[in-house]
Amino acid sequence: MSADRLYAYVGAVLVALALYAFLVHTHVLRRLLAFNVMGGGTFLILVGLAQDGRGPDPVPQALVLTGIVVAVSATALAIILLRRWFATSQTTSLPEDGSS
Amino acid sequence: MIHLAFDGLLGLVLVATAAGAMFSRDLFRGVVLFVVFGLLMALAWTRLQAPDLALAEAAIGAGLTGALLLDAIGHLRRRRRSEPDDSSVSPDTSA
Amino acid sequence: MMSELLVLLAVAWPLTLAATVALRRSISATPAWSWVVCLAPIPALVAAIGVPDAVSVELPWLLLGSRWEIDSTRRALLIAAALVWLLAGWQMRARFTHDTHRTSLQIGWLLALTGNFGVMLVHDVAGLYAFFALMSFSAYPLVVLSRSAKALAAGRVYLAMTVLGEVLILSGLLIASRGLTSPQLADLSITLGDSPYAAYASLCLWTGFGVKTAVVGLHMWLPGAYTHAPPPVSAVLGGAMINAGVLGLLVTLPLGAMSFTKLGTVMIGAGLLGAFGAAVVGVTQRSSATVLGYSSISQMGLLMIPLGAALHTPSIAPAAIAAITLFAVHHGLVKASFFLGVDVARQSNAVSRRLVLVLLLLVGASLAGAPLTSGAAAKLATKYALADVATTWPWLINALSLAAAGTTVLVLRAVWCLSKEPTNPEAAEAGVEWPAGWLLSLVLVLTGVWWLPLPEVARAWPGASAGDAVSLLWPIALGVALAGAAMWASTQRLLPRWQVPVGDVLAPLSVLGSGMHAMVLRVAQIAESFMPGGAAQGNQPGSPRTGVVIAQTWRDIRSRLRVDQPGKADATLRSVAPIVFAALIIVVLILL
Amino acid sequence: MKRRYRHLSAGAVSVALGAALWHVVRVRPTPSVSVASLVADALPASGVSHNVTAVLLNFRSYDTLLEVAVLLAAAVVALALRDEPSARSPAHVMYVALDAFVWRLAPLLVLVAAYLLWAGSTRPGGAFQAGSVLAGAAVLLRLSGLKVTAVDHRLASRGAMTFGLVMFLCVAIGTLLAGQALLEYPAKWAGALILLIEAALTISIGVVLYSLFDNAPQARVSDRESERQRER
Amino acid sequence: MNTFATGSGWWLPLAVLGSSLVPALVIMLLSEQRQRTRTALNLSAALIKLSLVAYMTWSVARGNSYELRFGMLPGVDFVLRADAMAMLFAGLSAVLWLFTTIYAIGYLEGSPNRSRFFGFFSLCVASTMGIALAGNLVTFLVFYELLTLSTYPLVVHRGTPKALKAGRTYLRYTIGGGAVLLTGVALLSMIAGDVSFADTGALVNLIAQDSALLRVAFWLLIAGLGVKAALVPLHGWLPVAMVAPAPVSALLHAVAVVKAGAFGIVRVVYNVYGVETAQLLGLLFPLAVLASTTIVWGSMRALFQTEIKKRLAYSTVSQVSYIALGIALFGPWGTIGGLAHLLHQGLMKITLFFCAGNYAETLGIHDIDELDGAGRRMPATSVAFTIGAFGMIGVPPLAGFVSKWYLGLGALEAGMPWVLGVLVLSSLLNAAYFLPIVHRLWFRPQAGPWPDERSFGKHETSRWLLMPAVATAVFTVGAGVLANLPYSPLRWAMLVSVRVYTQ
Amino acid sequence: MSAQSLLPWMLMVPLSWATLMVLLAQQRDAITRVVNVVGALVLVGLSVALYAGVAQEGLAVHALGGWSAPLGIALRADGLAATLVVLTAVVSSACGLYAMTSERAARTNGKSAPRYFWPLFWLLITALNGIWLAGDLFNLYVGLELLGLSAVGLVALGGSEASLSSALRYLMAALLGSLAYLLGVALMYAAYGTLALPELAELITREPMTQLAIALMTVGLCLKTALFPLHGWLPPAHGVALTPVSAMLSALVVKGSFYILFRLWFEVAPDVVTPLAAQGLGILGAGAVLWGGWQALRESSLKMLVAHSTVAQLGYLFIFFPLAVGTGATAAALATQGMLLHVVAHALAKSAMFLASGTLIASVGRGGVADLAGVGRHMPMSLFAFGLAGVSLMGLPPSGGFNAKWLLLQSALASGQWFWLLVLLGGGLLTAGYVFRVFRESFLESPDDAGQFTKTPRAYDLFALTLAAMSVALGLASRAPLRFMTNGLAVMAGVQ
Repeated sequence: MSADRLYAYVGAVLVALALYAFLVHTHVLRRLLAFNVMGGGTFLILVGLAQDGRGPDPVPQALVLTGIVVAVSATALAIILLRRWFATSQTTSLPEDGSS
Repeated sequence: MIHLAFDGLLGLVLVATAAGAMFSRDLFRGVVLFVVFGLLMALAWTRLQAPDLALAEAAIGAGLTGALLLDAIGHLRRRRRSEPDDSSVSPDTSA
Repeated sequence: MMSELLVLLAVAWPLTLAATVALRRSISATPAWSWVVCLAPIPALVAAIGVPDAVSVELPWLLLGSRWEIDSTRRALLIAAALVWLLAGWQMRARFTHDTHRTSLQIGWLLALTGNFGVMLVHDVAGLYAFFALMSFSAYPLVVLSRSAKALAAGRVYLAMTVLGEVLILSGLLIASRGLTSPQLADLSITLGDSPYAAYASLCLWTGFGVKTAVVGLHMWLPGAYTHAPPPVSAVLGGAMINAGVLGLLVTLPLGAMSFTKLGTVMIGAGLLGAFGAAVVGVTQRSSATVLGYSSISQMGLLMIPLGAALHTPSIAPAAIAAITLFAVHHGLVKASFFLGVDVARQSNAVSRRLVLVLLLLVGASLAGAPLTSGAAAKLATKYALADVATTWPWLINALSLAAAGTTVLVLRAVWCLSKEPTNPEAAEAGVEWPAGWLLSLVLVLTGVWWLPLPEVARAWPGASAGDAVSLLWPIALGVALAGAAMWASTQRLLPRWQVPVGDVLAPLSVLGSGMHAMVLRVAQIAESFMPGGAAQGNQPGSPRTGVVIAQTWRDIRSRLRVDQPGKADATLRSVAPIVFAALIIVVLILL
Repeated sequence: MKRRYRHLSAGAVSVALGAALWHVVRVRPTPSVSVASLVADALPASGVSHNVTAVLLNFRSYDTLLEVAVLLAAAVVALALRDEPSARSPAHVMYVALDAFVWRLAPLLVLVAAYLLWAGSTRPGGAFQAGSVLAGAAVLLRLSGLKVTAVDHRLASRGAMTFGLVMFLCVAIGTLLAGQALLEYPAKWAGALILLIEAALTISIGVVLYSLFDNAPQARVSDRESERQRER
Repeated sequence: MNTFATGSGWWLPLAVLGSSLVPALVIMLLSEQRQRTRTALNLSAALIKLSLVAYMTWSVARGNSYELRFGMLPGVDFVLRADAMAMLFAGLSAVLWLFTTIYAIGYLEGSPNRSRFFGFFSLCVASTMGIALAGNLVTFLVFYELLTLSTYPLVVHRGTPKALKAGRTYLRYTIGGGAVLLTGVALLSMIAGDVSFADTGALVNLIAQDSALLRVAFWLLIAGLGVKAALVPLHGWLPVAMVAPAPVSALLHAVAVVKAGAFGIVRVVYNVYGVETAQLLGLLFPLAVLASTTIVWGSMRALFQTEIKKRLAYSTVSQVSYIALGIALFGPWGTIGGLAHLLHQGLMKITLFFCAGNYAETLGIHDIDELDGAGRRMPATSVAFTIGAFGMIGVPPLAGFVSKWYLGLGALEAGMPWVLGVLVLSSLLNAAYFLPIVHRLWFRPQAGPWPDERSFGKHETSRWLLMPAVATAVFTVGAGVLANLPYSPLRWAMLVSVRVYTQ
Repeated sequence: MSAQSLLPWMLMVPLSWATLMVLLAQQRDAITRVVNVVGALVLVGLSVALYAGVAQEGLAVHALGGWSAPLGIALRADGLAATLVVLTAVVSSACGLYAMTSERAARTNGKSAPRYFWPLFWLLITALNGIWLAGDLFNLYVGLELLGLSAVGLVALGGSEASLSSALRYLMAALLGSLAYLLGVALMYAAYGTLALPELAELITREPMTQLAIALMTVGLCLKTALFPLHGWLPPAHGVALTPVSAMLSALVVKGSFYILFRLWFEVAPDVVTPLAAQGLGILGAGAVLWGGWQALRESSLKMLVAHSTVAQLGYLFIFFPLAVGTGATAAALATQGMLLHVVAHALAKSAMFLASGTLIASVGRGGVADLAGVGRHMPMSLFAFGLAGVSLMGLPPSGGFNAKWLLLQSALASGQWFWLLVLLGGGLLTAGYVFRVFRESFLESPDDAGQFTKTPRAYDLFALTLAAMSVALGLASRAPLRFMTNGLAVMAGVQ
């Protein structure tokens, strides 16, 4: 087994784990952590699988780079929203409404 | 072989830190673990021959995200009233 | 051209007058106008006398295509009708001007008159039906002229039965016209010839027009209406409009074309039942007008006999038609004269009243068929016409004669009642106006048979045998004897002072119908509760459960069967309901 | 009860996903197309010698353009949700001990950033890394309580935030106006243009990332006081 | 199939539609105060439409027809076509619209929301015109639903909770019916494609293979149309919708809504299935039973109503089914009767509603027992009402008689003599619930002061209110008395009936 | 210009305007307004030009950077994409103008309008156009993210506490959805080594990895399209946002992810998807139709009602799947036409409805459905626009909504799937229920008269009416647009 494939496996585990975390947590920060871990796992799968047995591939790497930036933007945005929300509601979880 | 062992170990640690980051009771500890996770990811990227990603992960994933989260945590923790623990189920994203 | 115009004018003129009153109500109060109304039948009279047989007016744009024409039957009936309307109108003149409800009286009068003449002129199906309806419905304001509770009640029954008659006629005409391409009456019996429903058509037509001619079973409206309407109105009802019904029968039934043994027999039976039954019920009545009403039922029963016989045996149809025409004209004039006399008597003081009563006896004699009267002519003509069926029903002619005894009793009873009736004090004090109309009618009744353009059989009298005279006289004698006996018995208080309610079968029907009404109401409620959105639309707040409703219904019906008390519901509706019910039964019978 | 249900279902979904992923990683097919070789072939014409940078700023520059737009979107929202000056608490001092260290580190980080940017065209490194290092330096300074220029509503701030995108757009539209495909650099200018874009992006990314940090809403003064009272 | 059909005069149907659609939009935009403009617009639109329709009718009688067609959906065309059948309904609507407009102008004087009212009013008529001129089922459906929508604001116009509740009921029925109709149309389209209305039907070729589906589609269509045509048991909305202003009731009952349903049934039977196909499929007999049930049921219910408008409403339930009945009687006489009744009932019922509105507006009378003696106070109105009532009963020589006559002939011709019984029963019931009203009008003394009297000087009521009632009453008489004149409703119905039978 | 050369401008223009708007954010009103109006005009003009170009030339492909796929990224515009570009331009222009009017109204009333609305607005358009025209899986991901973040930002601009929580909730859903999608992209790249859609379509085969990739992408996109039961984020987000934002979100944004899903299922991987999965999606869609309708019926706030309506209407889009997968060519073609028409008609109608609702709320001052009593008399035009939009949503003729439903019905009949027929009809009835609920309240003549209604700019109604009228007009002439939209789609291949 190549290292690439191994990291892909790691990515798979990370994704599953993070998904669980994302689903069970209500604290927004914890969810963001889960999101970032999931993102990491996804990136590992992307690069790992693409490079598996074929050597380095700049394309997935570039994609991941983009993905990282997007992830940080999203995380920052979420944190900003959370802090604003927290300032008015004093809670870190989202309110339950009857709609779902 | 040694590389593979290292990779395996790194993989395990990655998973462990990630789990710790996500499931630690203390959020602050979780964020710190997340920063560690980010650094380990950077390491993983180097193992995957992706130095660009390693750099980016270190700077952005671990550094910046960590800083953002830490700042937020400080902010939230100072202000926390009674943190509703996970028993208050919120369906949010309906996921 | 002139003739055509006259024919049209006979109908158009009164119609125009009616429209004039409707548009300018103020005109109705002027005395001069009452003359105009009174003389409205003149064009019809002129047309009836002056227009030759061949004249026919085609009006293809009217209704489903209309044709107007005068033939001999129609001429006789039209003349009689026009005369009756004219004389009765004369008698009504004061009412035309002074009655509280003069507008509706005048309009009703003129429209009924229009309809009556129209019926006697048209030759097409739709026209006949239309004019007949116009006449029937327009007579309603005349019946309820006094607006008294009883008059209104009688009016309701009249109206309900009229509606029933209308739909029966419609059904009959429809069945008869099945597949008919031409709307002419003359073709009706031709199409009927090959129709599987011919008997039904005839039955419907008979019962339909039979409402107007008070066929037994459908007669319940008549006594009440005659009683509570002003006598001149009763005169036109019983003298002119009734003949529209007779004409309707004559022109729509396939007389001479087909043989309906069953129906003919039924008609004869009904006629006999009417003739005798009405006499029996009639003598128990206390109002002269009621008695006269029953007399009309009785007379019409007699008239049904040749009609039924003609349906039974087509060969006698021409003679029967002539006899019926004669009979109708006679009866119309006599009955009208009688009613006008009643009117005069009621308005007279005690002295002049006796004179009136005597004169009325004279009229009564004609009604009973005393020799040398129109009644005798009519009766003889009937007997001649029935000669051919004597083999089937040998007793029929004797029965006819016997009926005259009943008539005599009724006449005497009517005069007796009239003599006992209180005078109208105001009218009596004012002194009766010169009753020109009535006197003219007397003249007409006593002499008309000699010069009116009647069927040939009317002139059969001079050639009548002595046997005929006897057959005419013995029933009268019998009647007088019966009446005398009854009078004696009543002075000895041997007879129960018992009176059949006016309209006889009406009372039990009302009770029954009221129950039906309740039931229908409840059934409707129950059904509605099953309908989607039912709860939202019911009158009652909330929609009770079905079981509750059924229980209520039962209680309701029981209580109504006991006493017919007015409830909260629309009273008019309630009193119409029994008639609707009766109608339903008849319809069902017909359909079976 | 409900919680347990939630955990169970989440667990089931996650395990299923994990297993499925594991499976497909195990049985993965080998792709017939290799873009990597295409990149290698086209690298000489890209204007840069580092393949990742070539992909990012030439072959798939459109992705990068949109990515910068994503960044801008986040920054704009942050800016929009920025506290009003009156509501902002003074920069709080948390990690005083870092102060001296940071003060020395910051210039170094700027240097590193410059290097990364410059290196990007030939070896690992580039605008994103450089920008984030810049931002990291600013964040560090901020965390240590030093006053760093706020990235607020001023035109200068907004200009700095959009600078990279403006440059990128200028080049993009320039290529269009020149009758080329979008972002199709003229062969001669490719390297220079990429560097230009990268330089501008570095600044912008640095500013934007810092602004995301800087613009995070602060506790309101009044809130905080009431909070204190409640704590007592 | 795709492009505008460019036969000459293709713009005529469009113009007819536009003559109320455009005013509708303009009126809605007008401010509430522009009463004169609005009135002028309303009346001129009605007159323009009337003349257009008159011209088209004249031309169609001479064998022409106008068609406008363009692609609306893949496989479905939008078709407006003026054929004889269309003109039957269009003519009625055009004539009655004029009167209703006049009436509505008088009726709503001084009340709020008039722009909205007249806007939707015109829209309603535009939909009705569309229904009349629709050349295929989908186009029909389009306008059918549009009618639902444009009448809703009219039904709830008063804005009272009661009106809104009625509106809700109305919608429940009509939208539900619309859905069923849609299903039917969709099903039929699947079987037969885009079905254009044809004189003798369009489905005869499909009987062999799809008869079961055709039957299902037929009943779906009838159920959908039956809601508007108020076939029992789908009639519940009609009496409730009586809370609407009188001109709306007049419109609902005489011109637009119920007629749309009835006309739809006509179209389905004659121009979609073809009357002979329908007969072959055995669809007509159940339809006749359904219609008969409705006739009797509606009359029964009418008997027990104490409100004038409610009684009239149930009477409508009953009377409209005469149309369906006539259609269900296989044979030209039934057709003539049914189609003629489509027009006649409109004339008569609109007269009655106008009069009911007059009583309500002038004297404040809503209940039947308040009518005592109203004939003396409002003779012209009462005469009109009497004519209408007698017409409904079927008394000659009024319009109702003519249709009843042909229905009766049709029943016998179709070998369904029991229908005659239904007609008789219905006539009796009609008389039973109308004659008491007439009696009260004329023969009862006034019981007390009128509930809410308004004075109109020496006139009995506003001329705007009186004129239409009298005019339609005159038409009612005319349609009966002059039934045999060319262009009379009867003659037009005959013209149509000639075309729907193959031999 | 040819369609091909127009393509990049569809992105460059909104992106430039977004940048410009960041720079102009603090400028005077008038300048912003002029720039925005010019931008809207340019956008509409270019979109129409693109439409015309595609209509003339057929599929337009623009290889970005001169590098053809799979190395580079291509922009592609077929009829469908071009139509959606025009739709975006039209709807967003109307919403933008509405926003501009309301900004002005707010300023004159001394209230402040949200800052930085315009950059996000233009970024949203950029993202939308990026998605419509994308020819690359990863590019679509970036587009989705841009779409999500700018939409979240716009929601957050609502300013209320609820808008923050809704935005956050929306963001969470969007992130999870994007990640699922990205995971799918990763697997696809791993399996085929390319991300370009046309190449993928040729290479793709049915194997576990592909199936998982499609499944993941589908789940992610469904989450972003708020398919029941993953719809919980949508009503609050669409319900609390600024009116023009709600309009754009419901009209366009949710369609973005759905569009990708459609392309994926029917252009990229038609052989991978199974009828069973399609049935599953259809059932969820049916659930959405019924549940969303039911919720809307019970909803007490007007905008939330409309938002729930969006959930329900999106359900119709998913009913398309079981009608088009595994059924005959005719049924599939009909379903595709119906679905596409529904996308367009719903976009127009829903945006109109939101704009009208916003106007009503602005006039009443409160957002409850019950607060509308008496508004009928004062705001007839808004209500009319609401009604017109409602017509289309209810699927009553004549309207685009009706035509769409008709086609879906026909497809259900043609494929013998009666069940969907009931859902379609039931959904229509529910829609009628909640639309007329609004009318019922509005027509109520309240005893306390007038005075309590604020006057709103008349232009509001103009925009809402225009959109609603377009939605209705679409019903009279949908054949040509449909033919254009479906031209070249693989799913239509069996028919055209």
